Amino acid sequence: MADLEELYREIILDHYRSPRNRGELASPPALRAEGFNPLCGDEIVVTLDVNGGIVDDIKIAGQGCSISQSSASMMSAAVKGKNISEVRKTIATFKTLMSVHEAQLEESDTPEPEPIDLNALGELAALQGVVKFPVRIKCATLSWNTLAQTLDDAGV
Amino acid sequence: MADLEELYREIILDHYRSPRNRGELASPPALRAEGFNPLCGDEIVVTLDVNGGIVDDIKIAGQGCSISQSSASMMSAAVKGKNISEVRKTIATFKTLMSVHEAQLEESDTPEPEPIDLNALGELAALQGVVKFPVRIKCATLSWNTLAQTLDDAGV
Amino acid sequence: MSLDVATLRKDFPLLDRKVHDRRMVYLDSAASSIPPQCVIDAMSTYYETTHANVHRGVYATAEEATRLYEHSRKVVGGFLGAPHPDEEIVFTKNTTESINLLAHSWGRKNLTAGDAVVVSIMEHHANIVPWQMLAEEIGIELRFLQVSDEGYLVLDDLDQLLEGAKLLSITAMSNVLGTINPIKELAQAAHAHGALIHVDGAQSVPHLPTDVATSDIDFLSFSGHKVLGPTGIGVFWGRRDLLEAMPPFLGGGGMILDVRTDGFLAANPPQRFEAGTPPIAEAVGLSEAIRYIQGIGIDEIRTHERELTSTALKAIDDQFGSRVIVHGPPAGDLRGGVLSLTLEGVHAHDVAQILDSVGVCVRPGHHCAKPLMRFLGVPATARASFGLYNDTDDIEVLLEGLEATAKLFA
Amino acid sequence: MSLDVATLRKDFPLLDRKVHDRRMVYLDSAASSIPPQCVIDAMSTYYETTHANVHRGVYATAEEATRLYEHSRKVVGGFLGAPHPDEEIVFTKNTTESINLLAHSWGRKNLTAGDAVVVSIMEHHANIVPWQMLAEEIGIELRFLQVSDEGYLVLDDLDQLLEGAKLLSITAMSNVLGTINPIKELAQAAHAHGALIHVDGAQSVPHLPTDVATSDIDFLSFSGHKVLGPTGIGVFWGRRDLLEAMPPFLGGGGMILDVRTDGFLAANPPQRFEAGTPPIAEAVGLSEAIRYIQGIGIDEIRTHERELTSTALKAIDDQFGSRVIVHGPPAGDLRGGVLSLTLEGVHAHDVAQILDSVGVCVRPGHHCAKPLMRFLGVPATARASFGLYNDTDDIEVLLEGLEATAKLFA
Ligand SMILES: Cc1ncc(COP(=O)(O)O)c(C=O)c1O
Ligand SMILES: Cc1ncc(COP(=O)(O)O)c(C=O)c1O
Repeated sequence: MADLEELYREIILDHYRSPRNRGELASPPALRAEGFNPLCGDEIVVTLDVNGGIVDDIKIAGQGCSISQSSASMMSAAVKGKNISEVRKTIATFKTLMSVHEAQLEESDTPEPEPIDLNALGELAALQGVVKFPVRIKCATLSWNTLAQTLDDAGV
Repeated sequence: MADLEELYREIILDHYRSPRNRGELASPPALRAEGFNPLCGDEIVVTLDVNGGIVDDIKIAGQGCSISQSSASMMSAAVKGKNISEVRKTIATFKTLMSVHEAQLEESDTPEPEPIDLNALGELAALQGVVKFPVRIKCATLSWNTLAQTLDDAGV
Repeated sequence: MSLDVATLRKDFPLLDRKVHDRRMVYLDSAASSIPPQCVIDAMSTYYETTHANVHRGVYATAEEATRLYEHSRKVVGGFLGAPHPDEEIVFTKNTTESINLLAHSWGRKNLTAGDAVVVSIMEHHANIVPWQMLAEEIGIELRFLQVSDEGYLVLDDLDQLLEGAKLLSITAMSNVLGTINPIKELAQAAHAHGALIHVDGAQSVPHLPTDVATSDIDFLSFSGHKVLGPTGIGVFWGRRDLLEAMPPFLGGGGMILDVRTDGFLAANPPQRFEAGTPPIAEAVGLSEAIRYIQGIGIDEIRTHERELTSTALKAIDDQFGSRVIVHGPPAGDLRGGVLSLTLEGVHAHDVAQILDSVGVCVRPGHHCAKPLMRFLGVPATARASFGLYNDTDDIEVLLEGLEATAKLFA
Repeated sequence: MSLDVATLRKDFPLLDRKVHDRRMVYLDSAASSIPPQCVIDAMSTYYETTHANVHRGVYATAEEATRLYEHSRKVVGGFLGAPHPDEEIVFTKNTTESINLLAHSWGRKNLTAGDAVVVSIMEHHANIVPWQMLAEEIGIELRFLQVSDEGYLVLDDLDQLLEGAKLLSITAMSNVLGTINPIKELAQAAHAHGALIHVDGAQSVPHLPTDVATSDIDFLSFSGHKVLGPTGIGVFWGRRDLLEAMPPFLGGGGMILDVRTDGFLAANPPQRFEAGTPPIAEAVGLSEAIRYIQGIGIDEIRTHERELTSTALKAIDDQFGSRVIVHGPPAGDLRGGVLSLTLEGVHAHDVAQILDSVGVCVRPGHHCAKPLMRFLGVPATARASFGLYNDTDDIEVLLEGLEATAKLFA
């Protein structure tokens, strides 16, 4: 049960119960992308306003489990007001957090990745319990992949 | 090895080495049918002259293993000169001889078939060793099925 | 309970397993069943004492392997009430391949643009996608029977949908709702409209008596791994005259009479539909599984699972009331042991995760039935499903887990 | 001999078997191999401790089963030298299904009437019939490479046959002649003509080193049951970019991203090609088999079987001279351990029957290669084929049996 408590930390449940930045921005002008987890049917819609290289506003819509929803909510809080390169960096850090353990679980020979600065992740660090539940990693990364997609599509 | 000697009785090898009634009759007028064992590639061609309800002549062509070849040879000897109803009866008796044991081998619940008069089969009785080798039963019956086919096709 | 589950459980080694220091409570038989030791041993013994490729071999083990493999047709055919097992039982790799076989072989031969095939919105993707592929390829029309709010097939427009249809392909039991469909009546209706009927028996064959002859159906498919048997094998049954008229599906060794450089001649059924080395050990395992089920009795299994289902439905309702929705019909004759749950305010994934922490195995998701999920208006459900090895103590742990879930998310 | 066969044999329980009071001498590995105990145990253990349906499950055993299944792709991919195992290794039911997958999916998408596919007359039916079915259906042209009297592919007209061809589909090793074909050169020639190359690896993968990357091929198929693994599983490998461009083959659960009543969206490879519950236990068994082979070393196996083949060819020639014909090339680099025998005046069926009586398992028949049999001018051969567990004592018993056969039919 220890693991389960790590998965469902209070802060995660809080974001699930009271998701931040919920909704959709008018698009256009907002950038928009949809993410989809075919295995469990989770769907996420990320819309964001980028002005002068800064994420002025971001909203999250869609449906999913507590992990995918809270991850999306935390993500929205983490990137709002940041500039694109900071956002990209946060995405990369978060994905490393999730993939480290994926690699370890498979006992693969891939070299140890760079250590992550958990402090830099702030609240997001609460999601590290997810990596003990490999099936749920896709839940946690869905919104992040969708955000990355949005940026890629827009070429920013 | 006892079983093997039952399979390869001297008389069977004799028919294999010196097949009786080998060849093909001109058809028409002769009745003709081809038989085919897809599992081992055996092929048999049966041609026969039927006059006034009597099998006046019969010839066997094709290729196959010792069992299929000797069975065909013995069959030709057994039916030559007989009338159709005797031929039909011999076919039925021979097929019973082969199928009895097929049923027994599968321990099925089918009722015991009529006992066969082995004496009535003459030389053919030598083939009863085949039934201990279920895979070879199809070899032994190939020519008989082909003969039955010929009669059926001709409606005699 | 009508079965002595405590004794039966000793036959299932996997049920001894502990997860997270708890007894494993397996409630996912609708996804795959647990094989009894005798099935596992039958396959091991086969590999240890007999294995050889079937057909064509004359040596002792090849002959034995062939006999075991062919005998499996009789065992399976006997279980289904098939009139001619030797010619009618086709071994495939799973239900999905069986339905694809039907769509490719029978479908391409008998269907042309505009012909209709009727399915229902409660079908598993295995009984939807192959027909959609045919729709794309040759332009058949795919029609859907609807589902009522209680989870029953809506039969009001059955005659209308069957008008001019060539095939009704329908599940005998829903893998999401547990609904048991009236196959005999559906067969009658299909035949009355000159259509054939294929039954997806993936969920019904393991849990309900099947008799293809008295229910007067034309084709049936099911999977070994849901009927206490191994993975890697499925069954396709077809009426002999229909199979005889069907062209081959996959091409290769074993399904031919002759091959020349300019063409081939197909063998008779069932070989015609079994290209390549078949699932031999799996057929041995499957027939052992069926013998095991027959030893207990499919009627007894149905009675047991029916009782369990009633007990579970009542207990969930008593304890959770409107906080838990169980989709599908009420307990009774028309409901199998499949409970798709929605817990208020909690996603199915989270339900399943927390149930796992108390050892309970349920499956969250769309259960390969997305059209039905859209109709139900939920993205996913947490599905608990019973097998003959389940008992009321399993239901208790399920309830404990649901309570813990509700509390965590309160 | 380069392998310590006496020790290795202890790993293969079936080799302990007596038939007709004699030690069983298994010389039919070209039809199916014998699985070592570790493979049998891996599957039993899987069923006893882990079994659950893969994907979608969040509970402990479902997650473990999924991980085992997906990990098998890495093991298989590693063995083949596949650059992207997770995306390129598709599990099928056997080689035959793999080739049918290629014909249906790649074939229907990329071939139209008049397009040519090149095979050879030494192909197994599995690599002929699927193309003949396409020829019937969409009018492709099937061209055949010929075979020389020594059993080699005739390459003189290769360029001519490849002219305008879209695919060369060829066995890496003949299951009748033992001929090892020059895959790398064939791949070069195919690519030079803008054609792709599919390799039937059913006989080569178990006995010769395979490296799809360095031999620069596009597709490869093989079967679990010939590579010390279980029945019920095959492998289809394709280059990632090619797989990504291929439409689905069978439709159903697991191969979709979404299903609506009006259509479906296919998943990415390899899932796109794996409809329905896959052969999970079989994948566990197959990866264990591959690990076992890697433990011994495929190069060592090849060396051992090469030596055995030389020894056998020489011994047969010494003892029987012209009374026995062994079809195919002489011992050496271009010959695998498959000996198709014709004994003067004796049908292959009889040879195999009498060999059985001394415990020797060989296969009589056309070996699913009728076009080749027609070329050889024989209705059937008796085929003895080696595996890593064979040794010179097996050859001695083979010779004893052949002598007995010759005597009986003298
Ligand atoms: C060269 C070759 N290709 C294809 C096959 C077919 O393999 P399977 O029967 O496992 O599909 C075989 C074996 O029978 C073979 O030897
Ligand atoms: C009703 C129904 N049909 C078809 C299938 C597909 O079975 P398989 O995955 O064994 O092909 C399933 C199970 O997943 C099912 O429940």
